[in-house]
Parts: sequence; structure tokens; C-alpha cells
Amino acid sequence: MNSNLIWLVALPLIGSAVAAIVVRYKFLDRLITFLTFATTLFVLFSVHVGQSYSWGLNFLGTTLNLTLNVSHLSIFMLYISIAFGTVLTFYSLIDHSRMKGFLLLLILAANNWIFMSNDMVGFFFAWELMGWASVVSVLGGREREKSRHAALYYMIMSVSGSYSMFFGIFTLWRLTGTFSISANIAYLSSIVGIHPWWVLGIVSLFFVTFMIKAGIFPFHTWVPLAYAYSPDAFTPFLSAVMSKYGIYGMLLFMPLSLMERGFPSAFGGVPWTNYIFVWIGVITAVLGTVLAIFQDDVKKLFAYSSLSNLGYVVAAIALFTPVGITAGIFHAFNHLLFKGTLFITLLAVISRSGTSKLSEMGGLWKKMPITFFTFFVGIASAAGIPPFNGFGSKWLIYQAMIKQHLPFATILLFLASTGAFMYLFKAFHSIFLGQLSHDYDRVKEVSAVGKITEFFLMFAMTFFGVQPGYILKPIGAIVKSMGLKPLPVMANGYVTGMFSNIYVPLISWSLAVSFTLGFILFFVSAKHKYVSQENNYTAGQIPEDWGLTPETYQFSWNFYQPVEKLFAPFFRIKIDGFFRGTGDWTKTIGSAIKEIFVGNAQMYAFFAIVGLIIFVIAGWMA
Amino acid sequence: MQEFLQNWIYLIASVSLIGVGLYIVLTKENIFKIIVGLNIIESGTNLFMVAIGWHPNAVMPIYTATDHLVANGKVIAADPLPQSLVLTAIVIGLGTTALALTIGIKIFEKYGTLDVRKIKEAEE
Amino acid sequence: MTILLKLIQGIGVGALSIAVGLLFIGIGRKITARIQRRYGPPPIQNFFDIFKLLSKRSISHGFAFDLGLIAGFSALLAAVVFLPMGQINIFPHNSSLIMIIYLMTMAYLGMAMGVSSSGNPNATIGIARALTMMMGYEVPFAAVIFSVYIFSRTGSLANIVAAQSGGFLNWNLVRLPFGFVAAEIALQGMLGEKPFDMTIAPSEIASGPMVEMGGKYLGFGMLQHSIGLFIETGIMVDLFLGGASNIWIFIAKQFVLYFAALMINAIMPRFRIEEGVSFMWKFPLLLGVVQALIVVL
Amino acid sequence: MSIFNNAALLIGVPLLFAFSIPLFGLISKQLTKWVTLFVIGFNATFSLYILLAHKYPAVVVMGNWVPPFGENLYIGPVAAFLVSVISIIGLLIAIYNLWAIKLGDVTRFSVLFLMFTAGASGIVLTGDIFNLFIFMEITGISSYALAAYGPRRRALGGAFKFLVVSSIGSTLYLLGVTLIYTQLGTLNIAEIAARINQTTPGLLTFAGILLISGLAVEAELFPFNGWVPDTYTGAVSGVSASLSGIAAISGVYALFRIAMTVLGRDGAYVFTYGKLDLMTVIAILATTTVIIGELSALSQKNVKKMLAYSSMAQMGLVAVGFSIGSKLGVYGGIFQLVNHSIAKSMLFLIIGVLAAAGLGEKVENFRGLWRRSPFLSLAFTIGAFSMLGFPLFAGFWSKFAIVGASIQRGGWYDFVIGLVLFASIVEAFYYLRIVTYIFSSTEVKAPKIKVSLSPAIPIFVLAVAIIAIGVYPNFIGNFSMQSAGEFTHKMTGYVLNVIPTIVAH
Amino acid sequence: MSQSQWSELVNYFRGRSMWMLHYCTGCGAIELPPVMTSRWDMERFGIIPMATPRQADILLITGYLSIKTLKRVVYTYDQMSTPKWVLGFGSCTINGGIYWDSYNVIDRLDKYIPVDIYIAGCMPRPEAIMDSFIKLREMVQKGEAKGYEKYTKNYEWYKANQDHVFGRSEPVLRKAEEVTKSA
Repeated sequence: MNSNLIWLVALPLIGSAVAAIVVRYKFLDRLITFLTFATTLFVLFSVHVGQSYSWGLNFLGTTLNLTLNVSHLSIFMLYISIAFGTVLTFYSLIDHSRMKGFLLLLILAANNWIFMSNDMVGFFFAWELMGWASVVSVLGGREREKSRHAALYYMIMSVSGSYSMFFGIFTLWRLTGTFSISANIAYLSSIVGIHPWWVLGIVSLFFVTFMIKAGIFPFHTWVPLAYAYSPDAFTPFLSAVMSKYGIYGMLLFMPLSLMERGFPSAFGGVPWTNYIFVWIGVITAVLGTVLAIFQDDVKKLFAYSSLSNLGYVVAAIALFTPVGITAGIFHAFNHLLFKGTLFITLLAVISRSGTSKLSEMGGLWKKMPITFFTFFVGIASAAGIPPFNGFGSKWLIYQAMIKQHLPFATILLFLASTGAFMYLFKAFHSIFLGQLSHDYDRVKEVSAVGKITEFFLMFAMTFFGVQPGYILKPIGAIVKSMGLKPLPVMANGYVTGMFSNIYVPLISWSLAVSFTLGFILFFVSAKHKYVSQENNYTAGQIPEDWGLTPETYQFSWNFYQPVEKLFAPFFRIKIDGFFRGTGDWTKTIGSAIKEIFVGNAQMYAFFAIVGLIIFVIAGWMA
Repeated sequence: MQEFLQNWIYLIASVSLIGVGLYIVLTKENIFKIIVGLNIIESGTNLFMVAIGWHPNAVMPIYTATDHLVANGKVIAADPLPQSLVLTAIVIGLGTTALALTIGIKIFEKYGTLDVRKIKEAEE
Repeated sequence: MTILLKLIQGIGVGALSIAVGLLFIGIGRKITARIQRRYGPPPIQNFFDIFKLLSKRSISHGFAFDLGLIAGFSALLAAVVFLPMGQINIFPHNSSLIMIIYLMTMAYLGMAMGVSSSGNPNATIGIARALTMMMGYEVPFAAVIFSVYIFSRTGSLANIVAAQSGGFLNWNLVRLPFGFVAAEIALQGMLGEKPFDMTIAPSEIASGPMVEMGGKYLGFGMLQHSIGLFIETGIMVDLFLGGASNIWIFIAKQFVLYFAALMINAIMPRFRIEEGVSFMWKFPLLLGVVQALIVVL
Repeated sequence: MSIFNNAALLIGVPLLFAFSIPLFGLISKQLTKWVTLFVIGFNATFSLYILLAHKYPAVVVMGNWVPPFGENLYIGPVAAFLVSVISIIGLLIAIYNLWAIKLGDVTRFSVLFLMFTAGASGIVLTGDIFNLFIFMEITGISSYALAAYGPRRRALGGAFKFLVVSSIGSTLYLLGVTLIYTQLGTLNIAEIAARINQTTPGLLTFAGILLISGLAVEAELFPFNGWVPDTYTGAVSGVSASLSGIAAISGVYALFRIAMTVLGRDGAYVFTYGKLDLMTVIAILATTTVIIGELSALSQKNVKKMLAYSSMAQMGLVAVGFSIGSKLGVYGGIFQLVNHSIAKSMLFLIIGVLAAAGLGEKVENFRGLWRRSPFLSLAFTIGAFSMLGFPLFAGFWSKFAIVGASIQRGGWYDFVIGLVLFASIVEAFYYLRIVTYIFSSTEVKAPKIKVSLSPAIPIFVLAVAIIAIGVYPNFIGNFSMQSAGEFTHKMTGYVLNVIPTIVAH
Repeated sequence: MSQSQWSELVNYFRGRSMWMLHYCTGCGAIELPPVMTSRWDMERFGIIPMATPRQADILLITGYLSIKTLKRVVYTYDQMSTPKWVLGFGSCTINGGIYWDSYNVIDRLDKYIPVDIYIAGCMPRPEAIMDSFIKLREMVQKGEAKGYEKYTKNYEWYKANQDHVFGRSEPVLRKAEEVTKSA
């Protein structure tokens, strides 16, 4: 019995109640949120692997044991999510978007509960809590009507997922009579050899939920909407932390696939269930990338980017090999860090410029240099460029895929990676580079709190890029706790794949030396002088005479038009159309059914009599 | 035939009344005709209830010293309880009818029609 | 002491790669001229050009412009030290091919950042084209890389070279012929030679990324191009031509590959960008996939 | 037997005051509303006393005729619990009515409202199927009249539809009662329940069908629920709240008292309907109701009508829970019934307040409500979330139990619950559409909505109750569990408590 | 290495690598392709055509300059980095050529920008062009081609001439704000 665990859940709930009372005063609300996050992080320092806490809930006639249990995976997830949340809420002290702190705290409570829960009732409770709190959080975006639609769409997907899990939970309960997650998984793994299809069915019920929450193909359609139209300060949390719940859930159930060898292998020693899942991940990665390339709304662009990155994670963990799991979790962490950073910098940019349209921004780097560099480090990480943090995990994912001899999946992931470079550069250019419109002449850099956050995030991305060992070591413990052999050598900075090794600090040193040489060469060369941005090659035309303004001289609309032409045939397939079609169809049926209630008393009487007669006749016939 | 009628006449009558009433309720447009129909159904029900307490050879359920109350070792007095029930039901029916008539009048005032099919709002 | 040695080695390799790259380009210009029945510049013309460029005054559009160009040059310089070339192999245990490719990506990112920050739309269009083309050629190239990975059971260039030792017949060129052809076409795109030179199309978009570059910035661009040329051909040599026993043979093999690319370059017109990408995703990718299938099955 | 143990007061006092209210009305019309309030307040206090002091099970005998010979009231866990809920919700609505009922004949409204509450309590308390009929009619007549109250003409239309369908329903019920009486010669629920096996099977089937059909009108099960949308929409919001918060409780109670206690057997159902048992039939009806209700609500633009359809669907869900027949299922059903009463009556009250503030009933009219009245917005959101079964709100636990019980039961209930969950997704959509409208903003600067104290109290209390139950479900849960025991164990739970000497046949 | 030796070295390299921006205004441009391609092949001297003024060392003006065109030429010249040289190509740049009396054609280029070498002729033959390139190279290597320094030193004079002649023309397009207003 470790009562500190319960504080991880209770503290945010209390904080949430307090924050809800003062929600009118935005700063107080944010301050309480930040303090609660920080305190929770502090409490977390006292939590260790193996601790557990359970309390009885007098429910359903018997005592229902709600248990919290700290595994290697949960403590890892807890640390990264709460730490990121603390950074975000610290930044949000200076933010003006409509994010409500108390909802974030509710999500935090749910977050902690989800990661620690060892019983499905608590898990489901927390999951649903997280679901609605996040939906309500999405509501306050800048574009109200779109944000409303996005929330509704997200809600429907989320609720559908929850009900699927609901069904799964009780099916398991019927089979085993217990709600304990570990006991149920043990049960499933004991019968997977005998009834693989049964297990697959039950696990699918859970996986649908996790896939929806993580935004995996074909349930990705809510992601761009919810990310793009949620309050700017909430999007980082949505993308960085909340997408990981799905990953966490998948990791819980993933060991089933290999135990007892319920399913025959497809290729490379991967059971075909996992093989399909690898491909789902790959499709998600490619799809997210390709769609991200064409977005004009920067938040939508990064939403698709999140999609793509989660595709990577899913593809990696679906392999369920030591390298795969390591790579997957590592990438999940990296994604949390760099995508969180990117969304925080976007928050800064959007709050200053007032738009999230790429085609309306440009040239902001001179106005917001620190944000610019943070963003630069962020996209470098996201593109997997050493020495920043995204590199190690991407590299490991390739290793894991190749190890299982899955070249085609790897090729597509590589395509996604190059595509990532394209959209990242697009965002980078359209926001920060190019011509600064005169509308933004008065834009200022973020205030001190923002600068501190940004420096910290830059440092974190570089640090974990250069010293991946600090993350790989706990991941090694997770891999071990899943019954797999962790990767052999994981000293700080030394990443061992199956095919080749890299020593990340070496890369950093090499870069440092070469940059020094580059600077030396640059400064011994002839002098340069700085000119204004309008002083540009315009084929001899003098801009003023030509009616040229910075906006008209900025290339950001239809950025990848040729690629669009290339992919045009694929855009006709709309996954979204399926869901929307189902929705419309339901609506049509609903309207038709509504016509039953014609508003005529006689008809109602008639229904009742007909019902009675059918009863009686059926009674006689049966 | 006579015996059959004796045994079943009330039942047949009550079922017919209910049937007639239902027919009226389901087919007539006029609100007041529908109310009449409801009343007929109710009468049928009441008749049915009274009928079940009755027996062809039954006597009044009033205690007398004579032993013709007993036939084949069984008391064959008419069951008094259904009658009391019917009384209650009649009262209730009265209340319902009165209320229905009131509502009917009000409907005529507000909607300007007694056609039950026209008592609806434009679909919102 | 070891560190100092490695440092000196690394700088030496960097200088070598620059020199060889510039020389290659110079020879290439001469060869192209001869193909076009011109006299052509001297092979060392590029050294004149570099010297002139670095000594010429220039303009800059800001710090990001400077930093981007420096990053473009330096990241490639950092990447080249990991390339095993003949007996010169400074970090034999750290020659993961994917790492080298991602390091090169940093150079592209730096370059892209620099030229875009100039605010000239031609530059950005050029970069957009370059990135699109990159998506085109990286896919068949990835197919080849991963085929080689699986075939050689290693992802380290040094080990791939080691796996090909023992004569011409052990070369991947012989063992993985489809892959070689695919990679060769991808190399054409990587080097930005015709028919894939839409990035710098001078007559359409005023030489694309280089539009605002003058003086030392253009010099850095040229240096970057020369190192890039060296690394890309070097990777091909290591992947398919069995590496080399010493640096001269290595350079000779590199030149053979470059020569082939030049030949194609000299006689080809330019693709439109989406044509280029879809070409890359048809023929070379098909070859790459066939190769991967052969390797896997 | 002390006077404080005499549950007849729960019916008697309201009825007495109901008919004496015109006298108070002579003094002041406002006074009548206060009298109503105090009488229902007495009921609430007294029923809570019975419930909390655990003064049950108890049989209240009329005129010293012990059951089965006399009429009796039985206060078991179910009655004590449901009467408390009815009275408390009645009390809250009465508080609301202090503010809401201003126009027209206030005196008669008070009379009707008291009668309505008395009738609903009577249904829950009585131990006699004919008295059940009488109380049904008292509730019915008063609710027709209440539904017709108000300035709007659609109230009349709705009331008339209610009247027609409900009259037919009560006729059917009465016929069923008569048939049972011909068989067993008794009207006492406990005795009928004990001797149900002595009936002729064919006649029992017919009687059962008549009873269930008749009661399904009040319990809002399809196809007997045609009146629901028009009546709820037409009536003033306070009345809609009472209908969904009070009448629905008594309706569902009556249906399952007959279906489970009278016609059922411990653990199984004696009442067979061909090859199906009664509960299967009810499950089919309930599932149909859920689906039809939710789907009809989906494209509904009028919020009040939407809530009406939602009520229908929720009653279906309750019936699904009951029809499972296991303790867990009935537990879920009762819990859901109470949660629904709390949430739905609150939603209707909110609609009433908004209507008074000049806000229309269209979904679009809710746009930007958050800026105009955070209190009502929050309360509406809480109610909606409770309806949807989100955690931290009351609805979560009951929905959880019903789904759990269905899946535990297995078999074709998997299918039933699949449909119900699908319908719940639809429900989520239309409720959240409103919630999202509430929190989205309008361009036009609309004035703030002032909520006076009298409607604010019930809304606040109900909203707090929802969260309180959501956070700590055990309080209501325990009562629901006891009630479930009474339903599922008919001999030990009900019959033997009423007539200790009876032997089941 | 002394300062002068260093600058000699630099000049030598500069002379060996001269990149050219050809501002083709008139008919003279037709003489350039033979110069660039196999017949005369100017690349053997390290002279290659470039796309933008930023990259170029030589500005080649191949024909008459109307006032509007001159404005562009001056802007282009300003955008080039030092060291930079101008080649006036054909009679038009020397005295206006056949447009000597036109109201909107300038008749002498070096009133507005410093011209290092004029190539006479209408039009000059490719040989003449090649010869001028060689001349320019020799001048550069000797450090004699200092037109750009002259421009800096006498900027006021050049500016006055430019302003004087530009005063004769109005901008072709309207001002920026007018454009946005009408759009």
C-alpha cells in the first residue's frame, strides 16, 4: 500500500476543482494548473516501480478493487507526460488562448490513472474522463465554428472507441470474472494458442479504441480537425501527450501477439496479426506525411505530422522485437518532445501573428529569433537530423524493420521520412523565412517565461539527442519487463542496432569541429554586408515601381503544387467520407424514423393497438 | 343457443363495445367522436368487469338466512367486488371524459378545428 | 593524442574531399565541353572560381542566411569523415549508412534555411523542387539501401565493403545488378545532373537556390556541392563497387561513376518536376523493388 | 403503529391538501404554491425519514384488513427509495414552480400538481393492482391537465394525444386486471404473485400482454409511446420535468412490479410467451425504444422535443437493464432510472428558464450560451454528460452496470447491448451538438440571462447531486442494490414481507 | 606575402574566373550564342553566363537602353557585388546608335554607370567580343579595371545624371498602395 500513488490522481482532481472555481481569472487558473503539475511531478519523485495501491469500491454488489500499479512502462510514461505538462503549463502562464486549466488538470488526473491503473474499471473511468475533458478542451479554439465541428467529430470517434473498449472489458469480465488487467492478459495469453480468433476479437475491441485515440489509420480522420481547431495552448498537450495513451494501451496488449504463438508468421518471423499492424502503421506514416505536405493551416500540417510519427511508433512496436519496442517507445518519447516543442513555438507564433495560415505568415525569424531557433531545432529533430533527438529513434526503427526483413515497409517509412522533410521545411519557410509582411512589423518576441521555456526545450532536444542513453536505459527496463531481451549495449550515447552501431557523441563532435571550420572559413573570406529584405533579385525590376510588397514576393501558396499533381489520383479516396457517410446515413434513417411520430393522436393509438395485436398473435403463434 | 347466450352475452357485448370504441377512436377525425369512442371502450370494459362477477344462477350478494346461496356446496352469490371496482372505474372515466371534453373545447378555440389530424404544429 | 590524430585525419579527409570534388567538377566541365565540341575550361578552373568567390565582396540577408550556408557546408564536412574510403576509414565502427544520409540531410536543411531566409521566391521554389526531387530519388535509393542491408546482413558501410572483398565477382554490382541500376539512376537525381536538374534551372527560376548567393556564399555552395558529389559517389562505390584497397583506386572508381552520370547529363534535356519524380517512382523503384524481392525471397 | 410509521400519510396528506387548496386560493393565489411546496416538503422529509431511518419493510394496512383481504401499502426498499426520489424531485420542481407558474389558474395548477405527486407516490406504495390502476388514473388525469397548462396551444394538442393513448393504455391494463381477478379472485399483488401458477396459462398470457401493454404507455416503451414527443414539447417545462422526473419513475416501477413480481418467478420467469419469456419481449421492446428514440432525436432541431425523444430512449435503456433480470441488471436499471430523473428534470427546468429569458427552443439558439449564463450552461453540460454516462457524473455508473449486466448475461444480449451502445453514440452526437453550441460564441453581443433564486435552487441542487453521485455512487448505489434484491427475489423480497404466512404455489 | 603580392594573386584569379550577366536589350544579343558555344567557346577563359547579378562579375549591356531599361540596368548594377565590371556592347551604348535622337533612349551609357570597356560596331563581331573579354581579363589582372571604384567615388555625379534622365519617365505600374486599392 503506497498512498503516494493515490495523490497522483487526487492532487490533480483537487487542483482541478480549485481551478474551476477561479476559472474566470485566467492567470489564476493557469497558475494553479502549473503549480499542480509541478507538485504532481514532485510527488512522482517518490513513486517507484513496483509500488501499488488499491482501494475497494462498493459497487455492483461486491467490493470492486481499484488498483494502481507502477510498472516500468507506467513510470516512464508518467515522467514524460507530467514533465512535459509542467513545461507546457509554465509556458501557458503567458498565453491568451482559451485553454481551461482545470480541464487540463482533469486530463492529468486521468493521465496518471490510465498509466497506473491495473484494473479495467479504473482504466475505463479514467479513459472516459480524459475523453470528455479533452473534447471540451478542444472547444475553445480560435475559429469557433470549426472548433465546434472538430470537437463534435472528435467526440463521436472517442465515444465510439470507448464503447468498443467498454464491450471488450465486460467480455473479458464475463470470461474471467475479474477486472484486473494483468490477470486478464494472463488469461488471454493462456488461451491464445487454443482460441486465437477469440483472443483476436476481444483484443480488437480494445485496439480500436487505442487506434482511435492515437489517430491510427483508418481512424485518423479526427486528428487534423481536433488538433487544428483546439485552443493553441492545448494542442501541444493533445499532440505530445494524449496521442501516447493509445500507444500505451497497445503496448499493454502487444505481448499477447507473440505468446504461445497464436498466429502463424507472415514474413520475417512476425505473426501475421502484427504484420498487418506494421502495415497499418506504415500506411499511417505515409498517409500523414503526404497529406501534411499540402496543408496550409500550420496546425493541421503538424497534426498530420503527428499522425505520421505515430505511424512510425505503431509500425515499430507492432514488430514486438527488442529493437522494435525500444525504437517505438523511444520514438514516442522523441515525438512527445519535438512535437510538443513545435506546437509550443507555434503557440508563440500564432499568438503574435494572429493567424495559423502558412500563406499569411513569413519572415518572422527576424522578429522572433529565439522562437525561430527553437522551431529550427524542433524540425531538425522531427526530420531525424543528428545530433537532435529524433535521429536515434528513427534510425532504430529502420534497424528494427530491416532486422525482420521487411524492406517494403521500410522503404515506405523512408519515403515518409523524406516527405517529412518536405512539409517541415514548408512550415519552416512559410512561418519564419522569406519576406516579412509589413503587417508583422510590430510583432515581438515572446516574453521571458516563453524564452525560458524555449531555451529549456532546445536544451532538452539537444541533450537527449546527444545522450540518448538517459532515455534508452529506462526503455531497456521496460523491454525487459515485457519478457524480451533488452538491446545489448546502451551506455550513454552508444546506440546499438542489429545492423550497425552509432556513437551519437561522435557525430556531435564531428559536427562541432566541422562547424568551427566552416565559421573560420566564413570569416576569413571576403567581407559581406547586410542588405534589406526588399533588396532582392527581381530581374532588374525596382520593387517600388512594380507595386511589389513583401507579401506578394513571398512564395508559400501551393508550395508543392507539382507533388499535388502527382498524388492527385490518391486524393479521390476519402476515408473521412466513410465516417461522414455513416453519419449522414444514420441521420437519414433518424429523420425517417422520426416520421413515425406523425403528431396525430389516432396514429399513436393505432400503434398501440397494432403493437398489442402483434403481441397477441405472436403469443398464439409462438 | 340460449345457454350460450346466457353464458357469453355479456362478454360478447363488452368485446363488441370495445371493438366499436376502438374503431371510432382509430377512424373518426372529430375530436368529440374520439372522446365518445373512448367512452364506449370504457363502457365495454366496465361491462366486462361486471360480467365476470356474475353467474347465470347467481344471486345478490346480500346475506340472507336461506341456503339458496349455496349450490353444489359452493356459494354462488355474485361477486360484489367487481361492482365496486366498476363504480370506481366509472368515476375515473367520468373524470377523464370531463377533462377530455374541456381539452377538446380548448383545442377548438386555439386551433379552430376539431379534426384530430390537423392538431399539429408546423415541423420545426 | 588519438583525438588529435583523428582530428587531423578528419580535416585531411575534408580537404581531400573538397579537392577531389572540385577537380571532378572541373574535369566534368572539360568533358562536357569536349562532348559539345568545345575546348572547355582547364580542369582546375573550379579552383580559380572558388578562390575568386571567396575573395569577392558579397551581400547577406541576415544571420540565418549566413548560418544556413555554413551549415550546408559543415554538415557535409562532418558526414564525409564517416565514409570509408579505401584504407582511410577514420571511424570504422561508425559508418552506418543511414546516419551518413541523415547527416547529409542536415546540410540540405541548412542550405534550404539559408537561401529561403533571403526572401527570394525563386530560391524557395528551387528548394521546393529540390525537396520534391529528393522524395523522388530517395525512395528507389532506399529500396536499394535496404536490399543491400538485408543482403549483406549489415548496415555499416565498412562492413558492407568488407563483405564484398575478394574480387570483382563479389561486388554487389554483380550480385545485385538491378539494385545497382536503380541506385545509379537515383544517383543522377542526387547529383542534380540532367535530366534531374530542375532545382537550379537557370532560365526558369534564375538558378533557384543560388539566386541570392554571391561571393563567398556561392563559394560555400560550390564547396558543398563538391563534398556532396564526393560523398554520394563514395557511398555508391562502397555499396556496389566493393570499396577500394587504397584511396586512389577509390577516387578512380568514384570518377567512373561520375563519368557515367556526366555522359547522361551531357545529352539530356530537363524533366518537369513531377515528371522527374514519377519517373523515379516507376523505373528505378521497380528495379529496386525487384532487387529487394530477390534479396528477401 | 405510530403515526410516523404510517406511509399512508405520503398519499393522504397531499390528497387532503390538494382538495383543500382552493380554500387557500381564496386567500392568495401565491399561497397555494407555498402550500404545495410545504406539503411536498413534508412528503420528502417523511419519505427520507423512512428511507434513512430504515423504517422498512413495513406493511400499512387499511382499516385493519390484513392482506390479502384488505388493501395495503407496502413500503419495501423499492418503495421507500423511489418515493423519496419522487418527493425530492417533486419538491425541487415545486420550488421551481414558485417562479414559473404565474399565469392562468395558479390554484388549479397547485391542486393538480399535488394530485400528481400523490398519485405517483401511490403507484409506488400500493400493494394492490386495482389501486395501482386508480393511482395511475389520478396521476394520468392530473398530468393530462398539467400538460394542457400554459399559454401555448401545442400544450393542448400534446395533452390530448397523451389522453387518448393513455386512456387506451389504462383500459388495457384494467382488462388485464379483470382477467387476473377472474382467475385468482384477488387483487393483492403479493397474493397474485404467490399464486400465479394456478392460473390458466393461455389466459395468463393474454392478461399479461394486456397488463404490460397498458403499463408500457406510462413507461414510454415503443410502440405505446407515441404521445411522448408532443406532450413533452407542448407542456410547460416544469410539467415536462415532472413527467420525465416523476411519472416516468412510477411508470417504470409499475411495469416491472407487474412484470417481475407478479408475473415472474425467482431467478426465472414463469410467464412464458410462446417460446419467449416475458423479459425477452420487454428486452426487444426496450431495445427498439432506445434505437427509435435516439435516432429520432438525432435530426431534431427543437431541443425540448429532442429531450423528449431522449427520455424515451433512456426509458428504453432502463427497461433493458430491468429485462436482463439479474441483480446487476435491475440494479443498473433502477440506478439509471433515478439518474435519468435527476438529469432530465434538470434539463427541462433549464429549458424552462431559458424559454422565460426569451431564448427559443432551437438548437441554434443555444449558441454562445456560455457567455450569457455560465451557470445554466454548466448545469446543462453536467446534465448532458450524465445522460451520456461520462465519468464523474451520475450516469456513468448506471450505464456501466447495465452494459456490464448485459454482457454478463451474454447470448443475444451482446447484440442488444451492441445496438444500445450504437444508439448511445448517436445520443452523444446530439447532446454534444448542444454542448458545443453552448461553448461556441456568437458574434452578436447578447445580454446576460438573469436566473432568479427560485429556479436556480433546484437546478443547482440537481447538478450538485449529479456530480455527488458521480463521485460517490455508493449512496444511491446501495439503495438501488437493495431495490434490485426486491425485484429479483420476489418471494423473500416482496411476497413474504407482505403476507408472511403465504405459501407459493 | 605582402599586400600587393596578395592583391596581384587575387587579381590573377579574378581574371581567370569572370562570370557574366548579359543584359540583352537589343539586337546585339544574337552575337552572344556563337561566343558561348563551340565556335568561340568563352568558357575556356573561365567566362560563363550567370543568372543573377548577385553571382556575376561582368555586366554585359548588349544594345540600346531606353530610359525605363536604364533604370533596371542601374538597379542591376547596384545589386552586383564588387569587384564588378561593365562591358558596353555595340554603338548604341556608346552614342545611341541609330536611336541617337530618340526622346527616350539614352545615348551614352557611361554617364550613368561606369563602363570599363566599350565594344564598337553595329553589331560587333564575336571576335570583337572575345577580344574585349581578353582585354578585360588583362586589365583585371593588372588591376586597371576599376570602374566600380570610380562609381563609388563619383556617385553624386552618376546619381545626378540618373535622376535627371529618370525624371523623364514615370513608373510603368502604379504605386503599391494603388495596386492594392484597385484589387
